[in-house]
Amino acid sequence: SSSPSPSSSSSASTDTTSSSAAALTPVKIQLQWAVQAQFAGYVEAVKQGYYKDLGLDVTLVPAGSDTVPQDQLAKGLVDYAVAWVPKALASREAGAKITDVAQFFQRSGTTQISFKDKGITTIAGLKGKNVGSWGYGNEFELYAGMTGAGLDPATDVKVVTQAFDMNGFLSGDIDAAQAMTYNELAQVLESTNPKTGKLYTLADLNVLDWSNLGYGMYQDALWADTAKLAGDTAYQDTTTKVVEATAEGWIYARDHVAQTAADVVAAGSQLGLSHQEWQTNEVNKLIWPSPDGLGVIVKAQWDKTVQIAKSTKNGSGDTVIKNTPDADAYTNTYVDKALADLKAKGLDVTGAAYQPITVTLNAGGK
Amino acid sequence: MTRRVLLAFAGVLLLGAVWELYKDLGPATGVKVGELAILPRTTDLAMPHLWTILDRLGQPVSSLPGSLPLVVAVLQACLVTLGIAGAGWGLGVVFGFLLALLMQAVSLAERAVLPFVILSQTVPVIALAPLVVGWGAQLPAWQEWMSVSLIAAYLAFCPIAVGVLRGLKSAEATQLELLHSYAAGWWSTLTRLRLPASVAYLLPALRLGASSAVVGAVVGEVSTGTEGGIGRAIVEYAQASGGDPAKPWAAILGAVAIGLVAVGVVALLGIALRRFRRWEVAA
Amino acid sequence: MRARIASPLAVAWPPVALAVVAVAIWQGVVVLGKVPEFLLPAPGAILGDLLAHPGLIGSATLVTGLNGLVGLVVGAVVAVVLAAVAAAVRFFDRMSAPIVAAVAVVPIVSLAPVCYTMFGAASQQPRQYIAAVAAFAPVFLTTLRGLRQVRPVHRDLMTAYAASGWQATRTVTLPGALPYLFSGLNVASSLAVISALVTEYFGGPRDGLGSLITSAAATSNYATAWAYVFGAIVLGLVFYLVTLALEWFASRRA
Amino acid sequence: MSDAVAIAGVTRTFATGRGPAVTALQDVSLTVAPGEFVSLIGPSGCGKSTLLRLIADLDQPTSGIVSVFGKSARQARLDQDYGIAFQQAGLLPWRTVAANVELPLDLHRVPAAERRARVAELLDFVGLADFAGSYPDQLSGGMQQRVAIARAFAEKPSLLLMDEPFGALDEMTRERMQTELVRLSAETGAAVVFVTHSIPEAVFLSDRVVVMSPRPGRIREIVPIGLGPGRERGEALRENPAFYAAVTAVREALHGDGAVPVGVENR
Amino acid sequence: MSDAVAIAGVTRTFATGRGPAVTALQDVSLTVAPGEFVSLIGPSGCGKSTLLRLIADLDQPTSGIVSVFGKSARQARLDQDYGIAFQQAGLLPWRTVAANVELPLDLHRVPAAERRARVAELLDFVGLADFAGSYPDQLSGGMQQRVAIARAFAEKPSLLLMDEPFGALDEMTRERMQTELVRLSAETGAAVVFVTHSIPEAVFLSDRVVVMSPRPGRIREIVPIGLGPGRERGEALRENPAFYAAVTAVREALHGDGAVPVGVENR
Ligand SMILES: Nc1ncnc2c1ncn2[C@@H]1O[C@H](COP(=O)(O)OP(=O)(O)OP(=O)(O)O)[C@@H](O)[C@H]1O
Ligand SMILES: Nc1ncnc2c1ncn2[C@@H]1O[C@H](COP(=O)(O)OP(=O)(O)OP(=O)(O)O)[C@@H](O)[C@H]1O
Ligand SMILES: [Mg+2]
Ligand SMILES: [Mg+2]
Repeated sequence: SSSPSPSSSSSASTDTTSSSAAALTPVKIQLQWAVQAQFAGYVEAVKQGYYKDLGLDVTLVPAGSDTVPQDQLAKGLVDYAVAWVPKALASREAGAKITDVAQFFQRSGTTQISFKDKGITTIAGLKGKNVGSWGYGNEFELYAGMTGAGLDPATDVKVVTQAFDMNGFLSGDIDAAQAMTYNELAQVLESTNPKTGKLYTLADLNVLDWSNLGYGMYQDALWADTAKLAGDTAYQDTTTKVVEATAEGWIYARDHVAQTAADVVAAGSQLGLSHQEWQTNEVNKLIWPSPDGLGVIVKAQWDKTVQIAKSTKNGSGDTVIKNTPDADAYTNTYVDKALADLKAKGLDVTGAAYQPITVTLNAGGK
Repeated sequence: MTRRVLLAFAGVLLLGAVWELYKDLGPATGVKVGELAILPRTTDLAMPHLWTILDRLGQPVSSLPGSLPLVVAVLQACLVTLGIAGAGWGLGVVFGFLLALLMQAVSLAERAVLPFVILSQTVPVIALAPLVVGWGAQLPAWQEWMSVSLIAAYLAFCPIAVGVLRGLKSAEATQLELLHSYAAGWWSTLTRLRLPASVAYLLPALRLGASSAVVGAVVGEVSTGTEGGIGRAIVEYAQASGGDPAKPWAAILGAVAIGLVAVGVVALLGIALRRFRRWEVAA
Repeated sequence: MRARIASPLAVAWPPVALAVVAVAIWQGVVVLGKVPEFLLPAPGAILGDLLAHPGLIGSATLVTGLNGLVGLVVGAVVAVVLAAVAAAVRFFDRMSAPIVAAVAVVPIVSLAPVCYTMFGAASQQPRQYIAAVAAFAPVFLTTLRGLRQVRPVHRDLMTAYAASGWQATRTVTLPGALPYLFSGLNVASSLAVISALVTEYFGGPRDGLGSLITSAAATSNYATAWAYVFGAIVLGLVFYLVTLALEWFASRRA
Repeated sequence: MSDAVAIAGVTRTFATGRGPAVTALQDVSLTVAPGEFVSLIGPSGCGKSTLLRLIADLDQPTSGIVSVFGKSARQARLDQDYGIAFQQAGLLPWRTVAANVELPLDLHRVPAAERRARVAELLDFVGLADFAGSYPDQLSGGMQQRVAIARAFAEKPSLLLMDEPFGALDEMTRERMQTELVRLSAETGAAVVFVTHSIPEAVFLSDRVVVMSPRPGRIREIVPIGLGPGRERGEALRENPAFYAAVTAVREALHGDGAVPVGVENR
Repeated sequence: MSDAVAIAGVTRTFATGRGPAVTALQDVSLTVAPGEFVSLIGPSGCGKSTLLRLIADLDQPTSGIVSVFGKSARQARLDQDYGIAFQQAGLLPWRTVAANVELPLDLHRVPAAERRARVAELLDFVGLADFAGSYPDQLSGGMQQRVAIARAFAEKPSLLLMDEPFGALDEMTRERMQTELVRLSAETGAAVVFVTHSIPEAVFLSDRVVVMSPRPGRIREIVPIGLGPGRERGEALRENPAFYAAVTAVREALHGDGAVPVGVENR
């Protein structure tokens, strides 16, 4: 991509001379959406020069609404892609040969939120309500949760599509809206309650948190090209470096929340500073602590994700995936090597002592 | 001419007055007849005050120090999208014209292809964007914006092909016979008769093509994630709409502005082709 | 003026033949080239999906189709009426010009979210309104152009009869503008369908083609996605045939 | 009773974009009494059609006044005081022959039954009863012109404006239509302003023939004919010496003092 | 040398959707020698325009053969062996008068300078030199018709097909054009097939007058005129007793045995 997007111009090569740039390995990483704190580890790895230090010239490729990151990877348009595990597994079944090489997000950030006056405190409380959902394959936890609670998603609730905004929820058309803790929840909390003239607060909301309710699935992971991992030693080497530098970026984000938010905004996010600060903090909560080590794929969690994906029906009435993924679906080889290097540098890769901060949101996220 | 501009201006003002009046007097929940929502809600979320939007345009885009006023950011994005849409329109015009010519020349082609020209527009961009982006990337020197232009061209060519075909077929039987009696060939008949006679159809076709190209560029940007244009801004601003309801309207105004510029260019073309519109009732 | 009345078979075979050839080539490329599904699904796979979920695809097609139809009818009727007024009343034409121009160019992706906020995110109505807005522009523009192409001798005739604006419109201007109107309707029919469909991405009940395409595509389930797209194409075809039939009917009666 | 048509000092110039303006009519004055039959004759481009259009309020004079039955031309048009047949047939191609003839009745809300009867009568009159269901493009040029004539008669107007209506007709049909026209105008008391290029036609039909000269269009001479009341005019008249005398008078007025070379009216 | 036009046993019927087919021409045979001037005359709707269109290959006979200069009508059209003027002027509204006249020259790649000269000459001939830059809608009906006539002459064709070209012209212009037409056709040796409703016009112009009868259109009689070679025909001829005799002969042929009532040709 040579479009003058902020993310590409923030690649490591911009401040190096052309001769030394030639020595760097160009790498394209496909994000799932526009640059935002959800991808703070990648942004900081660029900003702090972690990629460059390892000889990589990384370009972060933003996504559009119809971009399927794992397909971009499988088609060879990019070298790595960030994608939710269940969606990527479905793409694997459709023939995309990709492998999860680092599972940075250990917990799901998806919730179903409702205003207190709707009285939706349990999953069963969704019965008969207008339930918001984005589609785009982000709805599997909701469907799994409803099915688990004995509701038929097709008949017991009215599923309503949500857009990029939360206006349907704020206007009362959607009783329970899908919300990522790090994004849409903040969008609501940045909005003014017309009754009070002040911003909404968490006290106004009931939150069904799929992780806590036992339906959480693995989300943001870093995916690599399976075939190249098998035979291309240079690619294997690069993979380790990408994982290592990105992990270091995530560690930076954990320890410098305010600075990370500012860096993300500077990297071109259109959402405001307080919003990105909130997002950084919430994303940290999904990552830290990582008792098995940052980015390590934990088999129990993986298997649970696979099991939910195999039993949850998608919009067409088929299950998300039909078969258990093969052994190539994930590997800890690269993350293990990367963590070893990071530990050798004396970095804390488990975050056992991690404590989230408290972020105050401004109107409109400014 | 000045009267014309003044009236147009008055029309816009009137619309603004209706907006504010309704916002003031209309019920917050909108006007419903049974289940049918006839008139919109009047909440600040649904219908911000016009002056809120105007005021917002002057404020910086984001809280980042040194960020541009919203209106400047929107205008910059407009320029980017206008360029992309312009390229798409050009491509759509060329392709639409060629297709129309083929359909006019070979009646079998018309019968076989025309339905698909129309049907092509019912294939959503979401199904095509991955193909366009994927195949485009195989080409050397392919740039991201070209994918978006291609999508814009895809939306633009249909009304152009349909309109031009109708126009080419609109020449009168007596005039066609005259050219026939001169043993004029296909090309001569085209340039001397069919094209001049088609102008009345051509202009709305080009105009529809222009607005379709703008829509296509915006949709393409949203779909493929191309940054810098107004399409991306629409998505980004919408995310802030809960707390900043005026912001998405800025992007909408921007999109409309691009469309108006595009249509304006076609209108200039219409003035240049005045000679071929002698039958037109002055309006 | 009067179209030759061709038999349905004669009308149908060329496009059908073209479709068959195109689909055969598509299938051949996918099978022989061993193209994986996430790149391009084979027509066979799409057909398989269609056969696997006929009910789901059928009902989604109906929902989207109904929205498109309501939009097309509302949009076209409003467009024809306003075009008639604009052609007759210069004052109205001038005042409405910038607004009509704006409506004609505003992209649905920008309007749809706003429309859901204004009219309710859990109902079908915003989809119908957006489809109407999309159908409005081509019908309005082409009809207005057609209304302005009155032959001078016909205009004189109406003046001589002291025909009212509406009478002149009904007897001379509208019939003369019919070919223009139909060229607009042709374009509007597919625009109404696609707009109703795309608007589903931004809100409303999860029951139409658009809502379902997104999930399928996001999980690389392109055969399913294209099965829904096929539903959209069928809708477009039905709409197209209806406008053709209308045109045929109108020009036969005319 | 006021004049059917009163034209006073009328001038009409056309701006032509580039070049000098064309003066189609200059200072033309003319009155037509109720029930009177007046023909306009003159070289091509002398302003006959323009004058007729001014009376019909399809065009407005640059200066001067046109009044019809004592009202403004505009008011007369709104009151539907005249019927008109143009130089071009001007049929609506999407209407059948019958529907084209029916048009003015339709517009003025004549009841359907009455409409049908009148259309049948009119089509009989122009000899096109067999073609009621045909479309204009299925007719010959002369047949189209006859449809337009029938249409002009549809409402039995008290003033008829006709611009070369018989130009495309063969001699027999033409003579028959002439006889019918004279009879009809006499019976209904309608005044007629009739544009023609045929001197015998003008003489046969008219009470007075207005001879015009071109660029700028002016009235050169008005020739009174006086061949007796319309209802008595018949085929025999065409053989009458008085008829020949009148033809000669008009021809001389038209060709003027002989100083105007043939065909040079356009220079 | 082969005939300019040879029509053998030509029939043309039109299907009309509903109702019976209309037989516009039935079993018509006619030859026109090179340089010969033939007029077609007959009641409105008898098939004159249809016959002309068949010669011009703008329409094809249902049965029978049309050949032009020994070739098929189609080949003759492709070889541009004829010039044509239609019953309606058929000008292109977006072209100026000059550009309309220039059209055939333009299409056949005549060099620009030659084109300009020829157009000027032709506009002079029809008396419209002053209107070269005007658009058709700025002309009177007769002026439009004259533009179409000039256009038909543009390429000095060896066969001229003319459908009531002088119908909208005033008498003087008409007579002048007639004289010019006879002179031109005699000078260039062009054959002419000329449709008209005017018996004197047909007689003045023609070597032979073809009288047709309607529905189905047939040739009723062919009247040879024999008023001498074209180049010698002048205004004086119109006063000649031979002229009157020929007029009477055609009139009688046209009105037939007298059994056909006036105006009933359409039933
Ligand atoms: N396209 C057509 N469809 C049906 N009928 C037609 C068509 N063209 C001509 N006719 C019929 O053929 C007959 C002859 O028509 P044509 O135009 O040749 O007459 P004409 O002799 O030129 O008459 P006029 O002197 O009025 O111009 C008429 O009865 C007409 O209705
Ligand atoms: N709209 C117009 N614009 C410019 N000039 C015009 C217009 N209408 C008429 N004229 C000019 O006015 C003059 C008179 O035209 P008009 O049509 O009245 O002639 P006419 O007497 O009816 O001739 P004809 O016998 O050929 O029909 C002509 O020179 C013509 O060029
Ligand atoms: Mg005239
Ligand atoms: Mg004819």
